[in-house]
Amino acid sequence: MTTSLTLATAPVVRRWRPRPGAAVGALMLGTVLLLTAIVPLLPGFDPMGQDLRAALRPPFADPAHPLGTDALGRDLLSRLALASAVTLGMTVVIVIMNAVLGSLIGILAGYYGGRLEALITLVSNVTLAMPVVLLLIAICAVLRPSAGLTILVLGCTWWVGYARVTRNIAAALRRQDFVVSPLTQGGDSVWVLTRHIVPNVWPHTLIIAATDVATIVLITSSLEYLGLGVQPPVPSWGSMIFDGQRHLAGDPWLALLPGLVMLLAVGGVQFLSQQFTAETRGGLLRKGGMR
Amino acid sequence: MPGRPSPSVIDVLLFIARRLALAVATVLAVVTIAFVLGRATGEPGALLLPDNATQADVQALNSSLGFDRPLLVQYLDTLVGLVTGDFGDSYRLRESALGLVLQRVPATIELAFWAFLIGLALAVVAALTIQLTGSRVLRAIVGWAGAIRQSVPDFFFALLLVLVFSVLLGALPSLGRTSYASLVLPVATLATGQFVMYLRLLDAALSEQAGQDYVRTAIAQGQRRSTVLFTRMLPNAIVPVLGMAGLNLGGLLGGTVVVEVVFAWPGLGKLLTDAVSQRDFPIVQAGLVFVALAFVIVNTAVDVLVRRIDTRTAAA
Amino acid sequence: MSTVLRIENLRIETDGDTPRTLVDGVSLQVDRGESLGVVGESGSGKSLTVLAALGLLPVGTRVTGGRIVIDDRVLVDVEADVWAGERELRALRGRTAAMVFQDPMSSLDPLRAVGAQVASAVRVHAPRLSRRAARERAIDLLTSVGVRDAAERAATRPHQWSGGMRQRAMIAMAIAHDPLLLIADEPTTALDVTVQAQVMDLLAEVRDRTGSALVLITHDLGLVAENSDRLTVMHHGRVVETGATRAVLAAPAEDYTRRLMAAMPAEQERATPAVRTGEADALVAENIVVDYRVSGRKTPVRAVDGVSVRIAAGETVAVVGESGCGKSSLAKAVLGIQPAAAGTVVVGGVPVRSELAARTAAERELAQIVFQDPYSALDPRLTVHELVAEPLRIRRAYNRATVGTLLADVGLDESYAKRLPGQLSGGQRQRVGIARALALRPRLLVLDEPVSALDVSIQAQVLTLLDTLQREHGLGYLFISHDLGVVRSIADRVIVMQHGRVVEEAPTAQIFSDPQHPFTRQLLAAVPRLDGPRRTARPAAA
Amino acid sequence: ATGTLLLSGCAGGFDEGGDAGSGDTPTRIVAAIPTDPTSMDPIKSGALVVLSVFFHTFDQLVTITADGELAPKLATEWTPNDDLTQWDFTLQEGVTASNGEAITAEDVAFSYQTILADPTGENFAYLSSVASVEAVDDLTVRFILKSPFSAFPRNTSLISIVPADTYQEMGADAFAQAPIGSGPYVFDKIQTGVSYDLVRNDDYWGAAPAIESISLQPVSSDESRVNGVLSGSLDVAPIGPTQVESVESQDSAQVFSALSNGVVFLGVNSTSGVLTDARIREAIGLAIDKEAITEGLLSGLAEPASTTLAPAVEGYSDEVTDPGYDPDRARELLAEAGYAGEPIPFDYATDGRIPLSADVAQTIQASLEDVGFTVDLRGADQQAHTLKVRGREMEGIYLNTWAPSTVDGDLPLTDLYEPAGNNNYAQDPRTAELAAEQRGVEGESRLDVFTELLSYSNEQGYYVPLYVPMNNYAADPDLDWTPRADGLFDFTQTSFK
Ligand SMILES: Nc1ncnc2c1ncn2[C@@H]1O[C@H](COP(=O)(O)OP(=O)(O)OP(=O)(O)O)[C@@H](O)[C@H]1O
Ligand SMILES: Nc1ncnc2c1ncn2[C@@H]1O[C@H](COP(=O)(O)OP(=O)(O)OP(=O)(O)O)[C@@H](O)[C@H]1O
Ligand SMILES: [Mg+2]
Ligand SMILES: [Mg+2]
Repeated sequence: MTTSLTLATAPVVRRWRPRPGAAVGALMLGTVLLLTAIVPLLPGFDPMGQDLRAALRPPFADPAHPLGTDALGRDLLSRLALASAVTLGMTVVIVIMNAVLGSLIGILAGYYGGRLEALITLVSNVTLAMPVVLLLIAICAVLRPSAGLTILVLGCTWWVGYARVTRNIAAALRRQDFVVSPLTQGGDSVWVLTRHIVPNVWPHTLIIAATDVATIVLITSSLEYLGLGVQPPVPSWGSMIFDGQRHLAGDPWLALLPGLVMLLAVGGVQFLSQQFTAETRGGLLRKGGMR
Repeated sequence: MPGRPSPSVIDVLLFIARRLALAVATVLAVVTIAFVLGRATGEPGALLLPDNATQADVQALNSSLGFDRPLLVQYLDTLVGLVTGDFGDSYRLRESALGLVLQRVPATIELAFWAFLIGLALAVVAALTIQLTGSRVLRAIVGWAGAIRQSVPDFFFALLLVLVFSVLLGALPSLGRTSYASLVLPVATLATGQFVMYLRLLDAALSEQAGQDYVRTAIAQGQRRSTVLFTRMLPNAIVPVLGMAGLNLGGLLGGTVVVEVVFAWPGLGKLLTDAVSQRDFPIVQAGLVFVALAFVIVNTAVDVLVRRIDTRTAAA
Repeated sequence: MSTVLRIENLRIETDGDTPRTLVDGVSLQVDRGESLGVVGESGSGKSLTVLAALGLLPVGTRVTGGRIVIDDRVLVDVEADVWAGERELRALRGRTAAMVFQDPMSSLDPLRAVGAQVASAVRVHAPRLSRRAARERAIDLLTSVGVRDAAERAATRPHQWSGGMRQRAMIAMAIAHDPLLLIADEPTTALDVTVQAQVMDLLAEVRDRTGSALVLITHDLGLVAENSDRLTVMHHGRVVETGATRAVLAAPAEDYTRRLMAAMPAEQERATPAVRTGEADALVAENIVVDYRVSGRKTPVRAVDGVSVRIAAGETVAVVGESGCGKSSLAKAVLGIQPAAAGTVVVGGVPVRSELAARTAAERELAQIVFQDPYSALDPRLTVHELVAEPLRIRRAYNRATVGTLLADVGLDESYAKRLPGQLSGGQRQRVGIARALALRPRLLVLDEPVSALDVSIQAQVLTLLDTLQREHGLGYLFISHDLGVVRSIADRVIVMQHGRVVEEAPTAQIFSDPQHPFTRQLLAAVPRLDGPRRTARPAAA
Repeated sequence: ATGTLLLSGCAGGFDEGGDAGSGDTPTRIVAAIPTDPTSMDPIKSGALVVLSVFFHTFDQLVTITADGELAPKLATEWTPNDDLTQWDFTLQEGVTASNGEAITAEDVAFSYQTILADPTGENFAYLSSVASVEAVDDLTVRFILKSPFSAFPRNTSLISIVPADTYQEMGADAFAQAPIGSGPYVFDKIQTGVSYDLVRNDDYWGAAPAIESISLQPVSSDESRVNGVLSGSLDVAPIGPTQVESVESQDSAQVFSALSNGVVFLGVNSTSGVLTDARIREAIGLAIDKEAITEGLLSGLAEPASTTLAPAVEGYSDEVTDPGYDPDRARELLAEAGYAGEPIPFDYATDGRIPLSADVAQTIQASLEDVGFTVDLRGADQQAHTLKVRGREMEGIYLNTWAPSTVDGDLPLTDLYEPAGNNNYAQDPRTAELAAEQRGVEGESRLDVFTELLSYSNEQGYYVPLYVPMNNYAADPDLDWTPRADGLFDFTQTSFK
């Protein structure tokens, strides 16, 4: 992933209609969640235990290590499960932080407008103009790189997309009569914000968040490529792929397995989220025959 | 209802003034953040001297680089440098930092520009084809391919491209910026990512336009669907996409690091990340100012373009 | 005499495994030079029927039965399995049959100059015409539909055009190729009566020139009376009655038609006023000025320019005037939503500040508003119960029973309490809005076009309700409307506004019987009536 | 040069690079270097990677061969006085720089004097022993040292000689853009951070090398270097140990491996916390199975080390031993010392100098925890790690490496055992004394001092030597080349088959 922004225009919340894509998406994501949930309960679960003499076992060769072992002889299945938990956990935290922060900023900017909005525009411009990777490298140079730091930095710098979308919605809502009307009835801004703006904004936030999951997973793994993020010996998808890359020629599964798990999870979330954003395709511009 | 006057000279001047103020504020903020982070990361002397240099040598070097001055003086110095465009010499490379940054700029712009252009162009073609044919199969295929591409990190995707096209087929160079052929793989890595993103945005925007009444009006006049699509819907749909593209291209200019590392592409991203970790502050400052300026300029250009396409926003 | 459009036994269903029938067995016919009016309640299938004729059905619906013939070309014959292709339809659309759609705001491409859009409509069926010639033709067309300075205005974009002007542009496009058939789907609902009259005059004049047939869809019976030769009444996707317009309206044969007619506001003032003397005036607004700051302009736009209004308790004062004359702005100033730049507001005897934010909660409760648009006035996520409860909750006076009573007051029983606004009809939403406004027992109720979105039968229900409530609670009403028939039947006094100023103010009876100001007269003259003058194209039978 | 570069860059222009792919034996070599070189001014620049350029384009007084031996280069012979404080170097006759300027003792003296004049220069530290330099006559240079130093000539192998008049005329900045030296190659084109292109100097005074042109290109990623060689974009590139096997199995490349001049070791801060207890320090050494690391993790591409000097380095002695791997003994020692699980910080650099450093660190962590240590693993990037080491901020143990480019034990020992040494956390006066003593003696007696010092260090557990890594390279299968112990490139003896 590049660190460039992936922003979506405000998607339209649509009624859930089961589509094949949704089923596939749920299946893909479900597989990964199941892996995360079940494997730690299995008897052989040991993501940290090293055995250099049993290093680089291929998958299915050794019943003790169903998916083989890595360069330090650690059980790959266990590590995959732990990595999934770690990465997904981090991602979810980061996404939630950004979604909350971004929506809050966007809502306030959209609702109040004026000076506040100008300030927020400046802050988001600076955030966008300051490459996250650089920021993280600089901060890691001072503090030690850790999952927490990555969460903190990414969690505070990836909100611009949310802010922009929610700002537009909030600005549009502000002019809606149903937002004005509680004011005429004696309610204050807090009332309007909490009862009308936030509840009408958050479904949109949710949809961006769903697409953002993919982006954040990719960014955190890219950061791990640069040595920033979850620290060994705790695995993550990014670091597993990165470590596995070195063995791509001889032991390709080391990179491909975490790659596959990541594909399942990220692709699954994407398919699922597409279900929300899928349009009534074609609209008025459909094939023009009578039939 | 009286027609709104088209933007007056005052409007345009105001717009320019506001933009300039925003640009200056952005650059200033970025430089300040960079300065603070820079001083927090520590003094570079120890990184510049060989292992057997003593602490005294390191101290001497640090003070000759000006680190013994009060922070405020150093900061003001940075600001003066910003105004005069003189960011000083790189500590490591002992050349003008700005010169080094500018040396790398073409490579980065080239990469970002092609990736952006090809990604966007392909997305436009694909989105238009989907709309025109109304083919669900096509949309599904493109959607799946996009989801899969987006599930693979750039560094891994780049590596797979290298393995297939350079190592296996020997068709394309795997690294460096030596010939037009060497552009292909890095651009392909970035452009595919861009493509997926723009396709999503465009497809959503076009689908939304397709539901607009003016489309029905045009069809009811007997216009060809393709005409309606190209001349009516596309300009309408591209406006929001352009806004996103501006943000994105700005980001792309500072953020192609991973690809630059994999392809040993002599771009700004690698120079900057190296400079940050090596505490080569003059390069960091010069580079960040460039990135921030590029971001502001690109986005201003996009805004102007959008205002030209959509005069409704001009008055707002 | 040749038939231009013939629809026989048309059936339209939704796609999908369990198709719903939307239009069933509809037959109608228009001859050359003739004008056919189509009326019926909202959702009865009027639009779908005519859209089907040009192959423009929205996604998710399709023709499943019947025949459509335009100018002797069979476009659809389900039994014979004849389906016109895209190419054939394209040749027909805009040349043989053209449409004017309801909403002139969204029916034009927002990004292209209006002239260019007209020119491209010209060039569709005259590809050999040079661009320049097409442009000139476009300007001619715009001039011919009454756009002044067409050459200059052609270069501007739709947002710089007023609604009436846009509708003219739509008509200019529709008549670019002198079509045999013009279909106008509610061409004037968004326009005020004077503009509506202009548009209808224009359509008549065009038909006079080209001899085309017209299908006019509307819910305004006066409008069809003045503008159609024959009338088709639709109900629940079926045609219930067809015949010569005057004959049908004079002696409706079907029950539904009769009900429609009965719901039309009576052309007389209300019998007994509900004004209560001795109570504080509901509203005393003096010299209200409302300014809007517009970027790029030094001086603000003055929407309301020194208007004074007095409303006694239990009195209804109507504000009428053309679109954009400042009616809503006045209402917002009274409420404080758009603070007045000058002037004083006293509500129920209490002087209040001009900004809403500066008013105390108690002051805010004195005046309530029912918004113009029932669709944006209700939070789509809240149930009816919650919506009505909200003002009470704000005041910490929530009580289940109170909400129930309020709903009952506006004629909504318990079964509606759990519904969301999306599950209500327009009239029901409007009633929820009224219940909300009444919850705080205000002295003044501002009603901004409360019935313009409703069809006549529902409109009648709402008006009756308002009358009842006024008599019970002694409310003062500030009633904004452009429907003079409604105004006549409900208002005690009428204020006529033009360009932000009051041009005439008088008791209702006097306004209607003896209008003083020329503008008032112009307004009154433009109101379509069942017995109004016939606007004919060439006499059809001749 | 910058101006034209920019122009061509903006126009999207490229230089057609690439290998001579025709049937003849190629005479151009493209080599990857792992990091960006610094300035091309040899007076100012002293970072190791730049030496790969300077060895080709400049002359040094002496040179160190691929196997670590001292050999004449610009100097034909050198002699110390009795107490090793004065060294006279005799220069080769008739040497000229590529612009025709004669290289004499004056130029040598100028080069050294310029370096000595700037204590903030990168090269200054290599000459910390020098008091003064002078040209005795045209072909003789005399170095006066501050104290006796037997291995001094090796240090001169790092200092490149510039033509004094040219350097002064051009000024340092301009010289860095278009450097002129007397080496077997001359600069063709410098693109900072992108490529450093050299062509053969046909007027070179010495034996003409076979390779006509050399391009050194920084490529920071391991994978990219391997793929560069496999795909033909590169002719030779350093690679990581895990890649060796897969490259070996390919026809399109060959592997060169050579034991390096460096040792990877654990630094121990013996002055803080539980590590002040020598028993606990000893337990650390006993807990680590070096064999497992070298054979398992590093695929045999390293040798277990028992001292902080690599075998290739002058001063190495196989008499120095370490206690070996004995986890049980380690546990006993911990129990004896009453270690109660106090966490020991363990710092390492996630990238950079030590290949697979993260894996190595994790293995060590596992081994230590296996015997009962509590280890707090802390990664940082190489630069932050270096700053911490040099700032004496390491609190527990840390992973580090020392590879003397002089291939002599003096440099590392100064750093590891003398008071000013960056890695010297113990500040033991005895080690400082011994480290100074070896400078004043030569030959066998010098070796004895080394042995004593290193054995003492092992006993005290100041450092835990881990292993001597190999330098591994992927290369064009036709390349005839010998890798150097110090990991630098020297293609003067190289050719294609
Ligand atoms: N795309 C669609 N899919 C499914 N049902 C539709 C669609 N469009 C319209 N309908 C339904 O078809 C019926 C007829 O709609 P139509 O638009 O013809 O009504 P109408 O008579 O024109 O009403 P109005 O006066 O409100 O415009 C309505 O019940 C409507 O809900
Ligand atoms: N927010 C605003 N900013 C600038 N001008 C405005 C704004 N709102 C209204 N106006 C202008 O003020 C004038 C009066 O508008 P207002 O909405 O009061 O008209 P109205 O009489 O309610 O019209 P309608 O019948 O169309 O609702 C119009 O010219 C309008 O363009
Ligand atoms: Mg309709
Ligand atoms: Mg209004």
